[in-house]
Amino acid sequence: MPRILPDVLKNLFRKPATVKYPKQRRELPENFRGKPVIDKEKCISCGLCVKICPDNAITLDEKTKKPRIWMGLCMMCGRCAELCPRKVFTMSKEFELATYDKYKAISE
Amino acid sequence: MIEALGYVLAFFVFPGILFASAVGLLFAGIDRKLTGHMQHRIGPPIWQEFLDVGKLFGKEDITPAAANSFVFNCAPLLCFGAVTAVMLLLPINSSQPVLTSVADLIVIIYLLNIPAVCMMLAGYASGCPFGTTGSSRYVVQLFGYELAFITAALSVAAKVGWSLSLSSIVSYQAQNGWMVSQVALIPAAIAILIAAQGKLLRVPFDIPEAESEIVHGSLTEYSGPKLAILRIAYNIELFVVAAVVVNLFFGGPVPHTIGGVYIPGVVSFLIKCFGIVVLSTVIRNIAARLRIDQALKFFWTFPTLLAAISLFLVVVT
Amino acid sequence: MNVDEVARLIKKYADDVKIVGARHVFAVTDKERYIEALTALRDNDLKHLTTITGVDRGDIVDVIYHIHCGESLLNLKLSIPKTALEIETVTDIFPGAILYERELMEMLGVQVKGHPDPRRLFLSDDWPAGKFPLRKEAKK
Amino acid sequence: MTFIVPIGPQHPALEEPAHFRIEVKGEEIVGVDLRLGYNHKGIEQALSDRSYAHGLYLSARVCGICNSTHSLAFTRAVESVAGIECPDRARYIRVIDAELERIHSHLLWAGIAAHEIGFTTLFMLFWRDRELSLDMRELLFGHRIYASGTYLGGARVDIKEKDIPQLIRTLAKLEKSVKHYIDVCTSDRTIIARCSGVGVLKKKDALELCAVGPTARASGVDFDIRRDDPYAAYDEISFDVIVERDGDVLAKVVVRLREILESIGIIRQAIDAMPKGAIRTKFPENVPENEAVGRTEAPRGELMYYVRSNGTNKPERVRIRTPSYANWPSAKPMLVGGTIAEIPIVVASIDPCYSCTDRVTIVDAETGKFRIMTKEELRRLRR
Repeated sequence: MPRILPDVLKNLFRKPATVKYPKQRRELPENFRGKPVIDKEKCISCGLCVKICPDNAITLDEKTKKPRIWMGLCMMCGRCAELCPRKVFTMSKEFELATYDKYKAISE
Repeated sequence: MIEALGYVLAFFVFPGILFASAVGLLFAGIDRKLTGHMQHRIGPPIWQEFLDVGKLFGKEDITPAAANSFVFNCAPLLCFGAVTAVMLLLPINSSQPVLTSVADLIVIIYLLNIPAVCMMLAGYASGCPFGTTGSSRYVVQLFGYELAFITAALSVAAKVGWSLSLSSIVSYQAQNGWMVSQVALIPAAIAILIAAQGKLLRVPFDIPEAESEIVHGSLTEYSGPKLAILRIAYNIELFVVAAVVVNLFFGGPVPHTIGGVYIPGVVSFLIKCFGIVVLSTVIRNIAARLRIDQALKFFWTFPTLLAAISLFLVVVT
Repeated sequence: MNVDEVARLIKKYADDVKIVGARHVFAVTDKERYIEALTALRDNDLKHLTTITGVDRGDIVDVIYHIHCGESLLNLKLSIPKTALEIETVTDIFPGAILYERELMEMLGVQVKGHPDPRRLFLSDDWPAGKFPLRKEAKK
Repeated sequence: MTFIVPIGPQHPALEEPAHFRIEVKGEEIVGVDLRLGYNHKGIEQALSDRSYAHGLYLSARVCGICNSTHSLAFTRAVESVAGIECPDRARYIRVIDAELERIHSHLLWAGIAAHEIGFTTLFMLFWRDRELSLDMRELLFGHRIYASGTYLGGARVDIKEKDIPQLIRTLAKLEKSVKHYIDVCTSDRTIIARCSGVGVLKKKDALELCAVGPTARASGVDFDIRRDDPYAAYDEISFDVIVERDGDVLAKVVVRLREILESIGIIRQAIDAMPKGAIRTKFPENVPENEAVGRTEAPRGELMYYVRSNGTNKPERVRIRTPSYANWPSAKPMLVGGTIAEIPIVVASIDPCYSCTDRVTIVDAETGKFRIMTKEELRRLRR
């Protein structure tokens, strides 16, 4: 009698382990590293984030000198959020970043 | 004229294409949903098979350059035609099938082999190495389960006094209870269930379509409408093989009155077929896929022996 | 074998033996003595050659044999001038070195004499013959 | 008469591209030739262009599955080059990070092996339980796969007290189901029919060809870096090395599943014995001229980083030898003698990680003309 049989029959009556993803979502833990979000007021344009980003994904805007993140390059390592002296960057919970246009994938 | 119209109607609507494909696709959908829940996941909706087939019909029809196009295009149609033809020979709503002939059990067994032959032809004709490997494995497996299947069917025919017509088998069972209830035929019932698992290419024996080794076996090059026809043919075959097993062993379309409620023959027949499909789904979910040589060794030892025993018992007593 | 035994064993074949941390031994040997060193190691049934590293230092190429010895790791360094870049194969002593020597050959251009199967391993077939990616001049 | 059956580079059984030229006489395999390098990323050359801090993130991305051990090995090598000691609490966090990764990596492999032999239910159940360990990594370190718990000179994130009860509950659930799977795998007739006696690697071959990790331990080679060259906090944690004798695919399944139970035990000990205190020390910008080797026990075997520094903040040379690279020569004795039908399951039994193997340097070369893509071109292309 295969040992997996009771497993299989029990599963029939248990609530499935999967959720219907787009409709129901799992809640994410609080230090989850999603897309970095920038709070422009706090920024003092010191340019440290440009140097520490491993992927060179952060560039300063020409005019306003505020950081802008190329989401095509960002690997969400959370280094900018850690080392920014003014805590301008915070890692949000957003991870659905699919887009048609690579140049629109920018986190302002 | 009216009779001819009756036949055409019977072929296209009731036990024919429409009814068979609807029930077949529904059974396959329930089978996928059950497999999903058995694997502790939600699984697709029950009508998923209808959606899949519908989508495939919309796709572009491609014939690979290396393929031998005539055989490649005809194989699905032949397969589909053979399987629906079997529907007419099966007693569905009463012990009288649409087309009766003296030895329709033999005709059914042959018609059930045509889809297998078509799959082999399709594999060889598709010109892709996966196709040829899949077909050669299918030939080996065909010889494996066919022996058990025929011996089990013969043992039932022997029980009914060597009459090979299904209607006589069904009417015999109407009088003195299901074939399975007789001890001599229980090994044959087990044997035919295992052989059906092999015939339907379900997991312990789905070697010709092993997706981790040869993509989709002989159906690798098929896409679009041709694949849709093959999928419908496979689903009808699922229903037909279950129907044959029910007719041979589980009493066929016999109306019952349980608790005062009158259940017409067709409904009880469909419930019994559904039972067989569920049993095959359970077997599908508790076993790994065997190698082709192991499968052949298994087929020729275990189920064939059981069928031979019950044939011997029936002939002796 | 713990660190001190390995150091004592290798002293005969190598000079400048130093123990780093609790379990790593670094030793420098030269072209004549490294085959006997490796055979002596294998005779003390140290069979596991972790890998062979190639480092390009301008005019010298360092070939380092990392051998796992029970509780410690021996790194045997061998400096070869770029003018005469060939060494003996060690596949007869450590059969596991087949792939590492092929990589050494295609990445640094070190000729390994007597290698059973000197084909390319990682580089694509249309890679120009004379160019070695890990060489210093590849960077300029 | 033998003829060559080419398997790959694109093949349903291989997760990543590798090319096997299998010499076959009838159904039986006679010779095996291997062609790698389809997944080339040139990481070693790239590592010597990056500073140590950025190199850490790149070293984590060598392999898609075992990234904590890669960054741990790189950190261990760089810390011994720079002569830095990481605080005690960080050592325990590193152990938890590495063991959680071993659990999810082994369960991932077990699922793929079950899929190779056609047991879809077991495949789904394995991957359902893998989610438990992935949720724990997400809870503790912020990301399911790239947890990157290690940092040069300590740990990146501290394990909070309030997450510990949930971690212990999940470990208990995981332990119960893995014990059940060990019974299933050793008793189910169809699994035994497909796995026992298949792809046997004898102990002599394993020793000679320097096989590493579960592949070697399944053939009786008692070799585990966590005990032979202890790093992080493994010297203060008691665990035993799982060794099987008969070296076939079934032994490899059992070794990996029992190692998951060991890992659960290790994590429990690490949680209890974790001291309070700082989790990071300052890491100097420039590292003096030195060379060192950092080794860890990746889920697939012994992983080695050799780092040579030259006084600047960039390493002069980094050599990565990944476990799958060491296991490739032992694929030959396993395959020879078997039949074609066994190739997928035997190749999968080494648990090969091709992107680990192809990390050596190669820069874009036009045919005939040797041209190096400057960083500017690369950056413009990327944007």
